[in-house]
Amino acid sequence: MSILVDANTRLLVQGITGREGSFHTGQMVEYGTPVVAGVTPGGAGKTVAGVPVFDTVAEAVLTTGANTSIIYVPARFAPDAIYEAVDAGIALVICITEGIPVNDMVPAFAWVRQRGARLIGPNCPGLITPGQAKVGIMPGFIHAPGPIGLVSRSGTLTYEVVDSLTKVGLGQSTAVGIGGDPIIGTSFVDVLGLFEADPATEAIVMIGEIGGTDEEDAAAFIRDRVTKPVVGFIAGQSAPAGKRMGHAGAIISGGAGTAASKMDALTAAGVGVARTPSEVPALLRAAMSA
Amino acid sequence: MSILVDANTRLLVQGITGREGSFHTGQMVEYGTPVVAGVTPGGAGKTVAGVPVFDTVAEAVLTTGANTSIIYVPARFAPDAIYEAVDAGIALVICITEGIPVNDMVPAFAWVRQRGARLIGPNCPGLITPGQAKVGIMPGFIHAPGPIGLVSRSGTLTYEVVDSLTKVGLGQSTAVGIGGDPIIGTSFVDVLGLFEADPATEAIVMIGEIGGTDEEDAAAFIRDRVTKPVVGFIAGQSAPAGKRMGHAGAIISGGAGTAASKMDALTAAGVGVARTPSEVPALLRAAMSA
Amino acid sequence: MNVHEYQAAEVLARYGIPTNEGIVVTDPEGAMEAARTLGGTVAIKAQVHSGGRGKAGGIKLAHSPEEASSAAGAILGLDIQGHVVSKVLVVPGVDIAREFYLGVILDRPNRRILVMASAEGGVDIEEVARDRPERIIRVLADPALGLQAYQARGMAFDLGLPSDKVNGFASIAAKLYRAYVDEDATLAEINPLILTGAGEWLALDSKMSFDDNALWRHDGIEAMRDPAEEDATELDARRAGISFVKLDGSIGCIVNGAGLAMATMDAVKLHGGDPANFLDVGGGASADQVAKAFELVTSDPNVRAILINIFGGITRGDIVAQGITEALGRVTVTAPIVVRLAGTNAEEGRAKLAEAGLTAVETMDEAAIQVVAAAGPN
Amino acid sequence: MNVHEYQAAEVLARYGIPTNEGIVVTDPEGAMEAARTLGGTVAIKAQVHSGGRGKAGGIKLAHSPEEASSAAGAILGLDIQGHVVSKVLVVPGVDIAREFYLGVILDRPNRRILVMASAEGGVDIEEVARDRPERIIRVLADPALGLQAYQARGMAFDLGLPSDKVNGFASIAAKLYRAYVDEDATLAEINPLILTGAGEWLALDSKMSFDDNALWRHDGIEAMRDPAEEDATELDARRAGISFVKLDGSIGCIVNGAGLAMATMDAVKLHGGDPANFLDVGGGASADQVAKAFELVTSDPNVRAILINIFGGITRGDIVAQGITEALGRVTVTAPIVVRLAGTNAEEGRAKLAEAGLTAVETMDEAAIQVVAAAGPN
Repeated sequence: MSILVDANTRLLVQGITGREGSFHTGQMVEYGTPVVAGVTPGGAGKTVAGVPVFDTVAEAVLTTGANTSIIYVPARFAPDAIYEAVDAGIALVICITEGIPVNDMVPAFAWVRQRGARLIGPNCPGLITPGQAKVGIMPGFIHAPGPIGLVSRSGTLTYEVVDSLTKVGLGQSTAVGIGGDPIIGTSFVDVLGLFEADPATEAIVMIGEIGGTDEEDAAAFIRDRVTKPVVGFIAGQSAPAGKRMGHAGAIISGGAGTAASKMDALTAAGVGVARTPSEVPALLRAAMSA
Repeated sequence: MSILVDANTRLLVQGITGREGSFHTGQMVEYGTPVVAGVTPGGAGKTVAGVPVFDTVAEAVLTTGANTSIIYVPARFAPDAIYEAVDAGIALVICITEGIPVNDMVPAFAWVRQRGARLIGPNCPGLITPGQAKVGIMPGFIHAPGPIGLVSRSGTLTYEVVDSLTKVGLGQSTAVGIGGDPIIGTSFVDVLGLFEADPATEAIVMIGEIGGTDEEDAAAFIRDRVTKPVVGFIAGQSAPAGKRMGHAGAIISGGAGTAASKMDALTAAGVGVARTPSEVPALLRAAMSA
Repeated sequence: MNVHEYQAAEVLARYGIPTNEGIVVTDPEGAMEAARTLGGTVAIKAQVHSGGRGKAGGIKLAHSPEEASSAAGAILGLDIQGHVVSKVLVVPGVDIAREFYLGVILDRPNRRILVMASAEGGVDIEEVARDRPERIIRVLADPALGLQAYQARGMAFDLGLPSDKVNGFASIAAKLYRAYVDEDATLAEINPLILTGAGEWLALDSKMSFDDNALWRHDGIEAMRDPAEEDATELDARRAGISFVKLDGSIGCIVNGAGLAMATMDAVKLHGGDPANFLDVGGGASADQVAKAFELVTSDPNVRAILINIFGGITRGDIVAQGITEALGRVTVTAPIVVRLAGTNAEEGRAKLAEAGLTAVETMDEAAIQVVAAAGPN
Repeated sequence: MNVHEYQAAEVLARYGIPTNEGIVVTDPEGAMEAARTLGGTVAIKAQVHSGGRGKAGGIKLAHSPEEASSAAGAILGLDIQGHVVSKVLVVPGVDIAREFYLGVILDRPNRRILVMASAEGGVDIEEVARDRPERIIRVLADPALGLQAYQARGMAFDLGLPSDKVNGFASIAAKLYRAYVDEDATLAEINPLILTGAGEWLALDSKMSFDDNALWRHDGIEAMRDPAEEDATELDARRAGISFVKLDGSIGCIVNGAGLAMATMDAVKLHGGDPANFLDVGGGASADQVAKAFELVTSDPNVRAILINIFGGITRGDIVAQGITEALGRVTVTAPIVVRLAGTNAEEGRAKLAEAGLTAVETMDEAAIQVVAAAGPN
């Protein structure tokens, strides 16, 4: 078992003929992900890494039964790609694209939710169920199947943690990168709920960062609703206020969104909080054997 | 029994201090309708026909427990009044106002439906459950309690039919004027479904007119889902194409929306179709004793 | 409210849609001058608020300024479905490679705005809709978010357009939708939308109608109103708050309420007469309104008898009767009048009318039968 | 992207919000001239991208042109939270009866746009939010339909405004929301929004920030950029696709990925050092990017040691190592460098770096400890 993606995923790649789209399609196919279709308007008839390309998502879904979509199209066109995917009946949309204006995501988020679909991202590395489906841009080989559910707002920092877990023999059920933008489709709370319900997940790692209050919300959710052990790490403990740390969402503003506030909330919720990523495996072992 | 409004209605009047609003509030109160509040921005503290006035719907609902609203505000401000009512938790909104731009009603209709509320109108006379609640501008005294459910796109034509029914001893469970605009919140089909489910309604009269295809949809619904006897009348049998007959929605365009098409559809669905309003009571008696 | 083709094209051009810009003239000399200015072959197109211009001879090609003049001469003054041509549009001839239909309209059953396209452009779209509905591509816009880019693109693919024409079409569809919404149109249509031999998109014939209820927020639309195209009597009625539509029969109708007015016409017809008009006098039926209604009805020389049908609701029948008698004191009406008065205080009202020498009856059918008799055989 | 107060006011004025129009000057003479033009009492306000102008002495009243000149002289050149004042805004003095706060911002937890108002205007709204949250009225706009009129009106009533001031306030709230959305702002704030003694609404101090990701669709916003207010190094980095934020410490950091970059800074701090910067070199970590990163980091004279932390993912560690050595061939770096390389082909990469004489380690903590040692005690 796992969450969100697995061997039954039938993946569609939007923007498949672009530089990012075509490269990562190759990587995903190579990993063994069931990539069934790609979409690039005007690209019908082509193939990318053996994957057939269609003009529209509707056509791709009709022809291939795609049920999940990953979006690599440029920021200006990405919201339209989200609408197109959901309108064609795709239930899970992963948006890798970085740099989408926040005001475009406000109606898009509400619309996707209203339609009962799920969006992951934007500005995220995607997600992976090791050995079954890599739906994103993460290096597949650092992952291994196992009992740890991982959820993170970050990219390479996640790889760092995953790598350290795999090296000590703690494989992952699913690792989800929820993205670093101010508005993201799926929050920590959403993913924590899925991991809690997933029999294959025995313990959870959440990797947060400064900005917003999603980690505080997650802490409350963990306290009330999560029975499995959770270990957390918050990046940006040394970040100053008012400065955006790379991610559009990673900014301490109005005194809210500090690492200290998030670490305190998590600690209060019984989460083992690591000071550096290297502390995560040991805390996890301790929590799991407790 | 009855549908939509009854003695448990707690009515709020939006635009209560206006000419129409204040006059009809008086009429509704006199009829015995439970009018509990009125709203006019800036009117808080006043009373109209003994009904207290509030600045906002939210405040009125909070203070008086209003559950139904009737809107008499001018066309420019009516859509906002609809949003305000639904957002304050009002489940049934009756919009009397005529002349609302269609493009304002497109998002308003979708929004109300999405919120799970019901809109009746706009450009309608309202509805009445005789002896319990008159929520509209119809003359109350022509109605009498009884077993006939009546639904109509028209105003005075409805009174004409109601009057003829009452005179022969056929009282009404509820009489609903759904309105004459191209976009209305509640259609024939909606009301037919409610009458079918209402134990107090034994037979149904529907009064349509030219324009649109709501009567054809109603015919299909009656055929498939209505077991009670139905009698229909369609106004505009002699109307030419391309000319708007008073109501914004009463226009035959593109060959669609003719009275003949509607009458044929109703007849095919087993509905007794009257050629003039005066034929309605006899057809109804016949249908009820069949 | 309807506007002329050239006005619709001007609106669409403001939204960035490529239109075939021409010159509007009112006489053959103007057409000659315009053809000279434009050069080459031109089309001369009648500007009337009516369809069927082509079949009626309202559109002609001219290969020289002289031909343009004579073509304009032939078109100006034509009666096209009751509309007399007083203006023609002179536009450059165009090399048409393919013709499409593109339109935006309200979809009443779905309560959403519908965008329609067809590869069968340049023909009557209602005919295509009836006979070959599969040839029309339909897309509903989201009520709050509007037409999405992928929807417009999807239409282009469904039309079978080559890849390099997809974005051009999608852009025009998006702009047409935008124009429809922003200008409160009830119809925005390009037929045909063409691809020229050079592969350029061009709106060759544009049509727009606007929501009367939204004109208050569009000064620019109201300014396009052509009084010559409006029925003066209907306009006059509208100003007085009366809905009036002229018809061909001999029995004038004055009724309170639109639905009842239609039903009254139907009853007249059912009993062998022909209504001369639809007239909804509005709620109150005051002396002023009734007097105005008499004026409107009697201005039609075909009217041989008048039926007044009032259902007294909130307004009492005796008050209405008084209004009618007062109105008759102000307006001279020679045609016989039958009044049907029902509802609140109807009996008192009928008595009052009888005193004033008017035929006052209780039921609509009775009134219809009497007024048909009064009008005499057709 | 931030803009000055006077620029924010210009934007809001375009949306129909009444603002206190003034004159921007860069020297005392200009201020004197402006005061003369405006007449009467004026306020001289420092134009810097920074809060706390009042407390820092950046806002002064002047009752004569001479006073205006000396006030401007005192303000120009001030350092307010690291921003040196080079422009002042001279505005007419205003008779303030009541002060309000009105702001529009993204509500992240709700993923909607939030409109906030308070009868406690003119003070730090974050302080009000913390200490007296009940004094702030909050309304979420519908994601697709926007702020509705009844919502804006409701805020006015909740502020306790008299009836005759409700529509004025609601109209300003609607316009501020419109400006926020249409200009892709991340903040639109009027503080204070005042009622004058004469009962007129006036935006006395306006503040706007804009979404960097949406600047491409707003030429007008980009044109307001004040290079003097931007950190030249950060700007330079952004152009190269590098996220760079200057800090106060002595250890330069070069990392791939924003989250990892923050975690690296945290590790440096944990092990007793002080990061000199946040730097996300981006995905590829090519020789060009790394060379640029070296330039950025070494331009800071405080930097005494450099930590490169790369997690090789799709990009292989040996390729990254090659990029680093290549970059060092192009840029002269005198500070000691510690490289931490992990992930794909990290071992090969570390070997390559060791060959080039660089300290290459396997774990982040190890790297942090070594670089802190290399930088020496503070």
